[in-house]
Amino acid sequence: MMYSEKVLDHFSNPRNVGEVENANAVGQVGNAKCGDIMKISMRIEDNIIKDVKFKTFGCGAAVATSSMATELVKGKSVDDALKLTNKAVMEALDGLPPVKVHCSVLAEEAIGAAIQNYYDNAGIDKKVKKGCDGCCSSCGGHDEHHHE
Amino acid sequence: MNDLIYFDNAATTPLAKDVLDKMMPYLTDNYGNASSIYEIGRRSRAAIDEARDRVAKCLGADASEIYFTSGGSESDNWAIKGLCSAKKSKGNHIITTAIEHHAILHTLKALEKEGFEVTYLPVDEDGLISIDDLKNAIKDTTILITIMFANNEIGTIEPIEEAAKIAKEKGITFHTDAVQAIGAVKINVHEMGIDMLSLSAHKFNGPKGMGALYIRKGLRINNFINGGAQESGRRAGTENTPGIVGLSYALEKSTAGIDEKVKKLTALRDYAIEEIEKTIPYCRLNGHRTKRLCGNINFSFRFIEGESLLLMLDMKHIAASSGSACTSGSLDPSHVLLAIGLPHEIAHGSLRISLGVQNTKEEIDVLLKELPKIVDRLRQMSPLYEGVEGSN
Amino acid sequence: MNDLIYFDNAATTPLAKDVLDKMMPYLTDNYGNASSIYEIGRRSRAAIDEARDRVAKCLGADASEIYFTSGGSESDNWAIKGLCSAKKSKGNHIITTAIEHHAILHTLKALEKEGFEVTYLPVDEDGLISIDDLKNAIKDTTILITIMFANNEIGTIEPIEEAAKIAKEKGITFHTDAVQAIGAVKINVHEMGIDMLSLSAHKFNGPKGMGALYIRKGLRINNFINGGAQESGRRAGTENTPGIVGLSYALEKSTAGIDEKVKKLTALRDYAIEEIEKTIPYCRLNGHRTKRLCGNINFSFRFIEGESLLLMLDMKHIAASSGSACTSGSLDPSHVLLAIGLPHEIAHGSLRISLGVQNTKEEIDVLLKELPKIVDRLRQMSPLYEGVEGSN
Ligand SMILES: Cc1ncc(COP(=O)(O)O)c(C=O)c1O
Ligand SMILES: Cc1ncc(COP(=O)(O)O)c(C=O)c1O
Ligand code: FES
Ligand code: FES
Repeated sequence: MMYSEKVLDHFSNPRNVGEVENANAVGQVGNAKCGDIMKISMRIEDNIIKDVKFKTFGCGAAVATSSMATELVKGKSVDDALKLTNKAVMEALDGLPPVKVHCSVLAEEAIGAAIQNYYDNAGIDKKVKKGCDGCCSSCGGHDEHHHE
Repeated sequence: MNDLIYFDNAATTPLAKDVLDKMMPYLTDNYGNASSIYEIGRRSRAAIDEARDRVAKCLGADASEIYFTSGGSESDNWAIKGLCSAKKSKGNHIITTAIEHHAILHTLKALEKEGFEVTYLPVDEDGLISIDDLKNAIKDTTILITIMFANNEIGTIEPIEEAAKIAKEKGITFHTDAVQAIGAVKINVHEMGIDMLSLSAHKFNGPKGMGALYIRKGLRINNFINGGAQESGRRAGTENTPGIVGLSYALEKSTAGIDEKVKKLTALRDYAIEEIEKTIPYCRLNGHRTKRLCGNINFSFRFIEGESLLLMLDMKHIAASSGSACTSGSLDPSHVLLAIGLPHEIAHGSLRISLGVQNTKEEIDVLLKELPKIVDRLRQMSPLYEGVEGSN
Repeated sequence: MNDLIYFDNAATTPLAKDVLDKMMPYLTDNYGNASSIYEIGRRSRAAIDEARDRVAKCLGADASEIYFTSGGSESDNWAIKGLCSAKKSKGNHIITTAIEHHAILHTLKALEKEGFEVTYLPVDEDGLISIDDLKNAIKDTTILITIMFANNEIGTIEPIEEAAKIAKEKGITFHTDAVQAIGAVKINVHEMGIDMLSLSAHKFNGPKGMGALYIRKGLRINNFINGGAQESGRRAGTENTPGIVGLSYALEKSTAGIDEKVKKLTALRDYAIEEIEKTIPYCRLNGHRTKRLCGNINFSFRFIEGESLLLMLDMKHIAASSGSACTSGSLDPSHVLLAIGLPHEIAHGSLRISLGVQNTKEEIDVLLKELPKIVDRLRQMSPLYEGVEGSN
């Protein structure tokens, strides 16, 4: 298993670690049983993601995808952020080993979960549809991914 | 490279310089096929004969009981499949432990598909089997008991002599995977009543791709690799003369130096364990505190994940491994850590430091300086750590 | 040593100096376990990935179709046992030839005991199978056809492409033992429609104890050595990184240099054959005269016995081998020579000269000078020679 230089860079110097103060969008996905938990917090103003931070319990790829995903959505509109796919995160990291694909799915899901939380808080009646379609077939699949 | 601190000697060890020197003639001028009749062939034959004597002496066996293989995995596969297919008319039951290496477990899984029945003895929280459990597991149909000498992840040393004795009383063949124990525990196969023993050269500063299987005289097991008449007709394939020579010298060296090594590594190990327990909160030593390989240190650190820990250590030029099976490309936590009762999320956050003869106290001190910082950094990043005492 | 004339390149070859140089870093500093996550582990992983690409390119395969093993014998055992156990619900019939290497024949004998049925195709006096025989041997229950690419004793090259085509038409898996053909015959597994192919590194100036099995993408065979997740989970055991690297460079070298080698060795071979036929009466060239390995010369000399011949050559520092199975510790004459129709007493008196890239015309000339004298000397000692024309 080999990580790209980009993955190692985002792992060793993760961007946006921590928690956004006065967050109005918080999402956590995964569970400790399958080895990954990702928590994303955001401050959304005027439909723009003003700030975003993450906390992750997971492998090198999980940390790197969290870091990259937060970079990619920071300053974007909510709608653009929802268009972020795990593939885009992987590409931005110059790829991931096959068994680590699901870590990028988790990042996509965590963003989605945070935005759902924002909709719910703001009383917006929208459902975010995000997540795994059994894409990587290495992590036990859907059922393991528990959305909060 | 020079400043690398290598703490993964349970995964593999550097080939000893003097062992390589002994191999060099057979990697260059003495390339003859050991089965050939002419001079350079006879020279290889003589080297292999001597190597077999050397290995036998180190294990307390006869030379005719030593068979060279391509490694620990082949030895394990051969011992188990060879015995079971030879004895299947006598019974179909095998006893093993829940914490064996995959070379044993996956081999047994394959046999289960063919109709063999396997009992996996549980272990206690320290990773020890119970002799009573073993006794109770024996049936009329039991043909093989295979118990590892020492565990590769948590270092626990099993009561092999007692287990072998029980097997002998019941007339059941006893095999042990001693891949991790060689050079760390004194082993005499005849005195201990062991029927088959697997070893792998690269675990004791010998060459990769070389192993051996000891098969007690008179024990009939089926061949695994069929073909030419090498290894008394029991293991085919042109002999890897340099590998065989290398294995034999590495084994000689590691058994001759065992007292010194055990003394040195036990001291280093216990120093490291004590310091880690003192400086890092929410940690758990995995494996038995004293019945443990002299070179093995295995900790779980709560709230963090093993792979991240390894990568951060790597950035400090410290090579270690995770207790988890991450290395095998699998996302499941280690079956060994689950077997000693760790919950999944803790099993994910384990670190194995395995010492070798070449390690020093200075290297341990570097680890003791870096590890607490890294664990803390990862905990600060972990959503699981929030709200725990000492967290921000 | 320097004056040794080594003519037994079909038994084994010297490890090429530049191949050993490529292996050295992995025998010294780069000892990391390829499954480990840290730097020296990743370096081994990268070396293995590159080696796999290199091997795949030489064979016309994809990298994902190449699996490293401990040698030709393991590759043969794995291919056959793995395929047969995976397909046994589809049928139990296997087709092979009477002249396969023991790694194939003894493996099939073991399967026969388990209820598989094997057809051994006969060969003609040159050692060639007949494609019609092959067609006629196919049954509804045939699951595997395994035919060696070139014979190790008499050098005959079989019609592999045609045989593979027939197998494909019938939907039967086709395996070839190409241990002797590598570096002497151009092979492209995809173009030739080969499903599995075995090779062994020490036959083409690579390291001993290293082989590979090509398994066509999509072909499912059972694992042979169960355990860790190495080799995409299909062949367990800590990777022999130096061996893998060595195999790959040796293969690259021997396939890149194939035209030159074939040209050179064919000329040497035909020169030697012609001279021997001219100077030694009562001799017979074994194997096909043109469909034969460029490095293979195999003669039977009537009235004499092979081992004596080899010992006398050895005294002249010429290393060669007998066509007979003396090397395997058995006294039976070679099954290959019997299969081409030689009577027992002639089959006993055979000599195999197998040339390698390093051999020269000067060396052949030494042989051509010594051989007639030795043959004559042995004949003068032979009771069978009495009364034969030219005898004293
Ligand atoms: C045709 C053939 N197949 C298989 C083998 C076995 O290869 P190895 O001895 O390297 O296992 C050999 C050589 O011994 C051979 O010549
Ligand atoms: C306990 C144990 N058994 C078997 C093996 C397999 O040995 P190898 O990888 O050399 O085939 C190992 C190491 O990988 C081990 O630690
Ligand atoms: S978080 Fe465990 S594999 Fe990525
Ligand atoms: S993310 Fe892997 S199957 Fe869902």
